[in-house]
Parts: sequence; structure tokens; C-alpha cells
Amino acid sequence: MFRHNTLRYVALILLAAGALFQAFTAEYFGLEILTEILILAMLVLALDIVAGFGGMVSLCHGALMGGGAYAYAIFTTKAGIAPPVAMAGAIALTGAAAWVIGAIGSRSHGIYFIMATLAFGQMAYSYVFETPIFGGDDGLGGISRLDLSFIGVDLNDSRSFALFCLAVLGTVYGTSVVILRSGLGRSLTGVMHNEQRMRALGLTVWRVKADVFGLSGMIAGLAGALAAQHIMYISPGLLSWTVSGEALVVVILGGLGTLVGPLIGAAAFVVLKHELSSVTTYWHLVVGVILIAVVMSRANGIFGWIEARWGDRLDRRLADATRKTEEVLTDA
Amino acid sequence: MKRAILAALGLATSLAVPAAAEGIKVGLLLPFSGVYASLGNEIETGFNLGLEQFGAETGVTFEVVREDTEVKPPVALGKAKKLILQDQVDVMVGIVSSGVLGAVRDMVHGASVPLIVANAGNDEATGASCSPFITRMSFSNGQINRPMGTWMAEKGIKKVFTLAPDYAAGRQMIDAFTETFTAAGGEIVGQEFTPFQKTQDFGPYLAQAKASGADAVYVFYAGGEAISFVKQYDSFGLKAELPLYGSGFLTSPLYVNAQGEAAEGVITALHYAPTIDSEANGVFVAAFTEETGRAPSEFAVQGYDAARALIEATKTGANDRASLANALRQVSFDGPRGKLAIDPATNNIIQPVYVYETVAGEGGLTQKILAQLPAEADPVNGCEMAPVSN
Amino acid sequence: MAHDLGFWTLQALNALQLSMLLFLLSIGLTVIFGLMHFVNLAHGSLYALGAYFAASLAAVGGYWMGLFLAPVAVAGVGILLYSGLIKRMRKSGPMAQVLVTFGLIFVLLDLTRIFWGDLALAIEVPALLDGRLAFLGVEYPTYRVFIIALGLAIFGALAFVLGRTQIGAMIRAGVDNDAMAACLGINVERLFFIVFCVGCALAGLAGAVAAPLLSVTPDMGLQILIPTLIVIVIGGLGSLKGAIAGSLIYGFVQTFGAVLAPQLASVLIYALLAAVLVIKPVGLFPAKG
Amino acid sequence: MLETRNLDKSFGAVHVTRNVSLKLERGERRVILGPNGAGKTTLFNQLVGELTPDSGSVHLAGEDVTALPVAKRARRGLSRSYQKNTLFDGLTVEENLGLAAAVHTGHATRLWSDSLSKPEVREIVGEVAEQVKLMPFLHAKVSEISYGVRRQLEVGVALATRPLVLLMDEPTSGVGPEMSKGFHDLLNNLPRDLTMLIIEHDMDLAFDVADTITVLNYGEVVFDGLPEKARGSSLLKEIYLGSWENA
Repeated sequence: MFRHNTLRYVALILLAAGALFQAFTAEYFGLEILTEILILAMLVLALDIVAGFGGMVSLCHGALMGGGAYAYAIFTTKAGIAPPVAMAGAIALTGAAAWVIGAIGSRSHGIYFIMATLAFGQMAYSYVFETPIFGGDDGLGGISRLDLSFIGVDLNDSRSFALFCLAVLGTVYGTSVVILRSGLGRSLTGVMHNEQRMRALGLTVWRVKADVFGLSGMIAGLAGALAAQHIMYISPGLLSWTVSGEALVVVILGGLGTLVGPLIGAAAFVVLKHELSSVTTYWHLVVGVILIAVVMSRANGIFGWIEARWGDRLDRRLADATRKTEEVLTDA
Repeated sequence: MKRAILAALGLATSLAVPAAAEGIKVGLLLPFSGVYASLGNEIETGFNLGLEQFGAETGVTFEVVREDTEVKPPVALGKAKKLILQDQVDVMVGIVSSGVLGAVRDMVHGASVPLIVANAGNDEATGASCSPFITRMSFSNGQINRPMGTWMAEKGIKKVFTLAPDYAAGRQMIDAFTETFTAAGGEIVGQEFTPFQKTQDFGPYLAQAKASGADAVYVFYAGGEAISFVKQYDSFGLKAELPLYGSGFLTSPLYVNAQGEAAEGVITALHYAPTIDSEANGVFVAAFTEETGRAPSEFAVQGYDAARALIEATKTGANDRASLANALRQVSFDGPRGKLAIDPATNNIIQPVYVYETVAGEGGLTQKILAQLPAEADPVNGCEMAPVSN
Repeated sequence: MAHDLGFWTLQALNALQLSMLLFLLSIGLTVIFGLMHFVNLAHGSLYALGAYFAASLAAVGGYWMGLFLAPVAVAGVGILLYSGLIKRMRKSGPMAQVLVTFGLIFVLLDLTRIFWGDLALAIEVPALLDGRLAFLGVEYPTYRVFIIALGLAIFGALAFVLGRTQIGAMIRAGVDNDAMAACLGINVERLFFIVFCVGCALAGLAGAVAAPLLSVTPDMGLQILIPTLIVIVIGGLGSLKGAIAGSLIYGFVQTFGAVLAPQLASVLIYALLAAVLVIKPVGLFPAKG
Repeated sequence: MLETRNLDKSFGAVHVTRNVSLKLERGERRVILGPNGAGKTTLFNQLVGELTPDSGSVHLAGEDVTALPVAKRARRGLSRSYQKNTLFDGLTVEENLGLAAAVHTGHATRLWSDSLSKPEVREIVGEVAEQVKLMPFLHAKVSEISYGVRRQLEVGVALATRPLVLLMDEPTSGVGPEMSKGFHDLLNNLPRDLTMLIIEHDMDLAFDVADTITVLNYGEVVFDGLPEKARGSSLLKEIYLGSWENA
């Protein structure tokens, strides 16, 4: 079950304000980075839902995102399907694939689940890599963006596209919260805490896992379809397991199971990557060291650390203030 | 299409032509990390050497902005956009992998930014998807393999087994060879494409080659795969009974010493070998060896000649994107590789191809040139180009 | 293409050779997991380090020096990793440990690039193992025969140590139930340390053995990691039997897949892995029932 | 209501359940007694489906459920509590009960609405909290309540699925005698039509709630009958108390 607390609201407002500020003031490359962050944020939200609230640590979310990107690209460039329909198709397809993976993997736990998802991800990667229609190692180009000209928005403009992605991310975030607070979301948390008991209560555990994994896959697919539109070019590298690994790193750096943390993680990761890679080609080294340091510090990522220090205090002060106000009001 | 791309670049609103100054801004787009990092470094070294060597011949100065493609097409496209839109470069140089070239092609074409290709050899780049803004100073996959088919058939080789990695470049190289080899009366008795960048053990394929009844084996491999392949080919004892031929990347000077004795006697064809006997090459090899302590590879010469082509173009007075694009198409000079020119029909380089055998020399392995095959223009392959208007 | 018996013998030997290389890698990884319950994703990077150490040492003192000292050097790196990172992570749960080793992949990859550069290195096969052996009606490279023999010898030695010696009994007890093992007076921490170092040394040995066969490149560790993980998951984590069975399955599926169904070869092995996980979610021969 | 016929189970050479046949009528409250290792919990696991018997069958409300998985049996009205607390530690008491009630009412898999806000779920949560005396603790997290209260919640979670048959594995395990007595009062106040099967260690406490008593020894039913008879049975005392003292 996901709860918002004051700190989370504050963080969300700050993030949204930062993104909006960037979207309206940044130049071309700044907008590119912003869009990259927004799309990565969707992917890590999808991953946090299954890993942070369902204990399903997935190493196939990169492949799911790549699958969404390829589906969108193939639908629009090869099958001539209109972009909105192609997007819906890509989301449905990755959702279905993720549902099957979740159903099959539902019997595996811990490291075996990680390995099972890795296997499915790599299977997709190999398939895309070696199938001529997908363009092989060279990838696919000529991907067009969604046409929103009927409401006067030209997505071919970087700023509009960044704002569009921000809107989509907002919707995805809201949907994620609704999902996690629904009956299904509660059951998922129950399964993560105690799978045996949930089964003994009569819950069809594999269905819950598969359903949530499918929903998460749809979000990953949506992120993929947007990534394809953003870059307008895709290559099999998108599906590689290291993309999933990086997404996991972002979730952990941000704070597993906090939903807000991974958003911060995504922003930090992309900015760090760009800043470092402009200084040195060995930027992976620095990222690796930071990852090790964060994990060794035993905090639940950046946001988890902040929350552990200030989260409760902030809530208590606020509660005190509310009570006092109420007292004053009732007295009066 | 073009409008859409332009719009996507935000160019429709901000089609600002970079301020014309005496300095020319060059975007160097190469892999400095990932599997092709060593190629990127080699090309950059050659490019800088070229600027040093010939820079004095022109009045303009060059400012170089380098970006790492990580050999990932989406990353490369992002970096290319950055170079064009933010850094406002006048010209771009580089691109190692064909995938990256495919990714940035529409972008540079749409934005009308001249690009000097310093490696990527996919045939379409100067064929069906050619662009007046893309000039290739390296090679095309077909170009370096086509002459070899005829040459081997003339040497009396009748049956050949071919092997290459399973991706576009691998298939194009083998197809070009197959075309001329069969046209000259040869027969391909077997053909295998191995999973690209995932094959470390070639044993299973070598056993197939051995069982195929071929007179010789013709392959294309590069980098780490080339090292593994040549060593494993030798260890199976195939070299004696089944001579190994290939495109010259197989025994590139960049890593031939890692192959060691196993590479001796392998005969390959390429547009460059450091042992070409000419004055221009002598100067280049000496300069490069002084810089790095080893002989230059084909990648280094591609960077070197790309710099030279750029300087030649500026000598005509070209100083912005459009005039540079036009001037680059007309460049021709005598370089380390011999006489080079740009084919006006495709913007691909026209250059001689050298057949060489890798032999033991004084300081390690060296290249013994067996033949210089005449320069030929690639077939047009559906390339249609409108001239660039100034 | 019709092939004779010799062709299939040759392919079987190729498969066996690949299996043995994977076995050397996977056995260390799987026993470390069985004992300490975490998967060291940096195991492949240690293999790459082994190859680089071997290449550098071979340049100084010849192949054999590289072969014998590279595993020692990698075990040394293992000691550093264990005392610097892994030991402190003992109580942090498997997820944190996996992530630390994921970070290590990045770090070790770039460190090899900084120390040895991006250019591929190579080692010459020593004169003793150069050439080919003729047997079973085929000629096969001596060096590959050496790999097969070495793999089998290590398998035999480990089977002996695990099955017949006191330390083997302690390891088996630890894999079965480490709390119980601690109760029996076994110094579990010390056991972890020894097993971790031996696992690292075996990874280094695999790298040193593979170096003359392949080329030594910075990304070789990343390339071998996935096959190794597939091996131990198919075989079942924590067991010697699982490691050898998984290695053989991988080697033969990969080799014969490449010959018989080249289009499916790489998807085949993942499909097999998925099938195993569906039918037996804990692998074929897990250490625990 | 719940019946087993010739249930048999071995782990290797250890015969844990020997030909057990039990029959519980609707509303019957039966206590299973037996020394440690008599196979009581193993029998429970077979009843709910966490273990598969080697032979024999389990019938619930007249239907053979032997082949059904745990979740399906639970949905047909078979619920259990565990000897060791099996709760959702990070959640509140209300949420714990709510999870179970949501499964029963079908809200556990709904996507768009919060199960805990549904009136039918709230109703069950309130009722059960009343029955197992959890009202004061509704908003406390599991980690914040005492062990004894957790034992109440353990049974409460099982009750919140509104079962026909409730299996309780030593509900008073680890609680002092005073609290145990209160616990049995609480069980006695549950609706009369609820069939209950309770594993109990302490014989005296067992007599507080039992309509009938079954005694297991080495996986075998050695006594099956009314509590009064059990109290007088010397055979029972010898087996049960004998092993008890040895243990």
C-alpha cells in the first residue's frame, strides 16, 4: 500500500516545478535531457510498482520498454498504422507479454525470479537483434511522433514534446498511485509481506502477480513508445539487460517502494550521466562507485534517507499544528 | 518528410545559420567508449594529425567539439542533434558503425549539415539513402570486397566457403564478394553468418568449413571477433589445407599483433595498408609512428584523410554548411592511399584496393602488398542527389 | 549438408570444450551462492581480470606463469573485495549485495580500460599445447583438449574435496543450513572467506585459460556473465552437480544449435532456460530440496 | 462439514499421518490434542492443501477438495490460523483484517477502487474486530501491538474470510494461562454455526471449548470422542502425558 506523506507531497511539487521551469526555459539540449529524464521516470515507476510493492525484482523491464518502442516503430513505419492506434497497440502488446512473464515467474522467488525475468528479456533482445524486419544491429529509423495538431500542439517541437511527456508522466504517476491503493494494490502488498498467508486467505496469488506485472509492463511499453518518438530512431541496445540493470540502479538510488524516490533517482542519474560523460569516458566508473556507496550506506536510496531523517518529524509537526488550529477553532 | 524532420529539430522556428566567422566549428562524432572505442581513438589520432599536417595550407582555423556515440545509435543521434542545434557546428566528422550512420542520416540531411564519414561503410549511405551532405572518405562495404572476387577467381580458386557476422555490414561484404566471384566462374559451397558480437567460439563453424569441400575460406570479421577467428582458424590447422582470405579488417594493423603467428599467410584486401610504397604514405606513417609508437591502421588513415578533405574544401573558400557540402563533393588529392576522388554520383570515395598478405617482419607482423587493384566507382544503387543550393 | 561421423565428433568436442570453460566459471559462482545466498554479478569481471593478468604476466614470464599466477592475483582481488565490501554486506540482504556487485561490474570494466586500454590483447598458446592431437578419427587442437582435461580435472578435484574431505563436509553443511553449521562449531565467516577466494581464483583461472583461445577485451566479462548465469540457474544454485549439468547443457545446446538451427541458436538457450524455470523453478539439481 | 477419509502421508521413512479419518458436523468444535511431533500441524497442512497427502481424501461441505489448491479451498470456506504468527507486519490491524475481508468479498483483485473503503469490507472488519477484541488497536501497526494481541489478530485474519470451517493451530501458543482463558471465552462467543478445529497443547484449556476431542499420537488417531470420556481415559493419559513428561 502506498501512502503520501507531507514530505512526498513537497518532493512532488518541487519536482514538478523543476520540470516545468526546465521545460519553459531550457534550450534544445536541456529539453532533450528533460525528456530523457521523464521517459526514464516512467520506466522506473513501472519497476518500482513491481519491485518496491510486490517484491518482484525484474531484469526485463528494459526489454519491455524496448518491446514497446519496437512495436510502435513497426506498427507506424511498416504496417502504416496511425500513431495513436500504434501506441495503444504497443502498450497492449507489452502489457500482454509482461502478464505472461509475470504468470510464469509467479512461482519463482528472489534470485530465481530475477533470473527468469533476465531470461525472458534476453530472449526478446536476441529475437529483435537477429530478425531482419527489426533492422538487426542497425536498428530502425523514420519514426514519427504523435500528431496533436487538432488541439494546436506540434509535438515535433522539442518543448511541446517535453511538456507532453511531463503530462504523460503525471498521468502515469497518478494511475500508479490509484493502482497501488486499489484492492489489487493492497493484495499485492499483502503478497509481498506474506505470500503464504494470502494464499491461505483464498487469494489466487499468481493472478495478482501477473496482473500487476502486466500493468507495470503497460507503463514500460508506454515509456518505450515515447522513447521511440523522442529519439525517432531505435536499436536493439534498448532491450539489453543492462538497461534493466540501470533502471534498477535508479530505483535503488532513489528509494525502493517510495514511488517519489525513483523519480528523483531518474533525474539525478540522467544529469549525472550527462555531466560525467562530458568530462570523462570513464563515467561508468563514477556511477559504479556512487551506487556501491549508496547501497553500502544502508539507506533506502536518496529519498529513503531523507524520509528517514525528516519525513516523520515533518508529519508530526504538521499534525501538531493542525491539532492546535482545531483547538483554537473549537475554543472559539 | 523533410519538413517533419526540420520541425522536429525545432529548426522551423530557429533556422539560424551559424554566424560566418573565419573559424570553422567541427563536430567530431566518434565512439570513445563501448566495443569500438579503440577505433574511435585511432580515427581521432589520424584526424588531429591531418589537421596538424595540412592546417597551414588554409587560412581558416578549426575548433573541434568531440562527442562520444557509445556505439549506440540513439545516443549518437542525440549527440548529433546537440552538435547541430546547440553547438551549431559547420561540419561533422566521424561515425564508426553503420547503425549510427543510419540513425543520423535523416538528421544531417534534413538539417543540411555536411558530414564526412570516417568509417561506416554501409552501401546505402552512398546508395539509395545518399545525401548531398554526406561525403564518405572511408570505404563502402561493397567496394573493398568486390575486386577480391575477381582476383581470387583469376588465381584459380574454384570453391569458397564464406563466413561473416550476421548483421548488415557482414552480409554486404560477403554479398559483394559472392557477386563477382560467381560472375568470374567461382562457386560458393557454403555460407554461414554467425551471431554478431556474441560468437566467441568459432569451432562449430570451422568444422563446417572443413567439411564443405572448399578450396579456400573467405571471411569478414573485425576487432575482437577477428582476433579470435584468426587464432582459432590456425589452431584447427585449417590454414594449411584451406587458405584464409578476407576483407582486410580481418588482419588490421590495429590488432594483427594480437593474432600473432596465426595471422601469417592470411591474404586480404583493403583500401589501405601501412606498407604502401609512396611518399605521401611515408610521411603519414612516420608522423603516426612518432605519435603512437606503432604503425597506422586503415582507421587512422580515414581520420587523416577526412581532415585533409576538410582542409581542401576550405581552400576553395567554403566557410558555411552549404558551401562546405558542395566543396567536399569535389575534393580530390593524392594521399597515403594513392589517388582519391569523390564520386559525384554517390559522394562515395573512389580509391584503389590493395591485396596484401600478412607476413613476419622485423618488428612483428607486416603487410606484403601482392597487388594494387584499380580504383572503381561503386554502382549508383539508386542514389539520386539534388545539388546543394547556396 | 550431409556430414560424416568425424564432423559430429568434432562438434561434440567443441561443445565439451565450451562446457568446461563455463564450468570453471559457474562452479565458483554457484557455490558462493549456495553458501552465502547472493549472486556475484561481478564474477564475469573477475574472469576478465584473470585474462588481463594472464596476458600481462605471460608477456613477462611466459604462458605458464600467467596461467598459475593469474588465479592467485584474482584471488587477491577477491580478498580485497571480500574484506572491503562483501563482508560488510553480509547482513544487508541479497538485493543489496546483487546491486553492489552490479556497481562493481562498472568499476572493474572501466579500471581494466584505464590500466590496459581499449585495444584487444592476446596470449600465444605455449609450444607444449600448440598443434593438434589425432584421436577418435579427428584432429583436434591440443589447447582445446587441454581445456577439456583441465575442466574435468577441476571437476574431479572439487567432487573429491566436497564429497570426501572435512572442509567439503563443512561447506555442504553450510549450504544446507548455515545457522546449523554455526551451531556445530564451524567458523562460518572463515568458510565464506575461503570459498569466496577459491571461487574468485577459479574465475581467474577460467579467464587465463580462455585468453589464448579468444581475444582479451574489456567487455569479455560482460559477455560471459549471462551464459554463466544461465548455466547455474538451469543447473540449480549451489550444487556441483548442477554446475556441471548446466554447463554441459549450455555447451551442447549452443554448439549443436549453431550447426543445426543457426537462426534459432541464440533464442534456443533462453527458451530452454524459461522452460526449466516453468517446470522446475529451482533448477535441475538444486543444492537444497 | 469437514471430513477426511484414510489420510496418509510420509516424509521418506517418517510416517507422519497414518490413515486418519475425521468427521466434523456443522457447528462442531473439535480440539486436536497430542504431544509434540504427533503430526497435528502436518494434518492441518493437508486439510488446507499446503501439503498433498499420499493417499486418502479431504471433503468440505460434502465435496471432495483433495485436488484443489490452497486458495480454492479457502474460497470454499476453509480458513486457518498459524501456530507462528503469520501476519502482514508493516500494516495496521485494520489493514490486516481488510486484506482478508477483501479476498472474501471479491475486492482483492479490483483495480480502480480501494477495497478498504468498501462498506461490505468495513462491515466485516468491524465485526471481526469486535469478535476478537481488537477494536482499540485498529489503527496500530502489527509491530506496535503486544504478542498476545497479535495472537488475537492471527485468528481475526482467519475469521475475516467468513469461513464455514475455521482451523486454528494452537491459538494460545506462547500466551500465559490467564490470557489463554480469555482467549477461550472469545472463541466460545463466536457464532454457534461456525465449525472449528483447534490444535491445542494444553489439555485443560482444550476442555473449555471442545465439543469433541481427537487425540493424535505418531500420526495416528488414538482417541475420538466426547471430552468427558477423554478426561477419564487412562490410555490417553498414558500416551499424552507420558510423552508430555518425556518431552
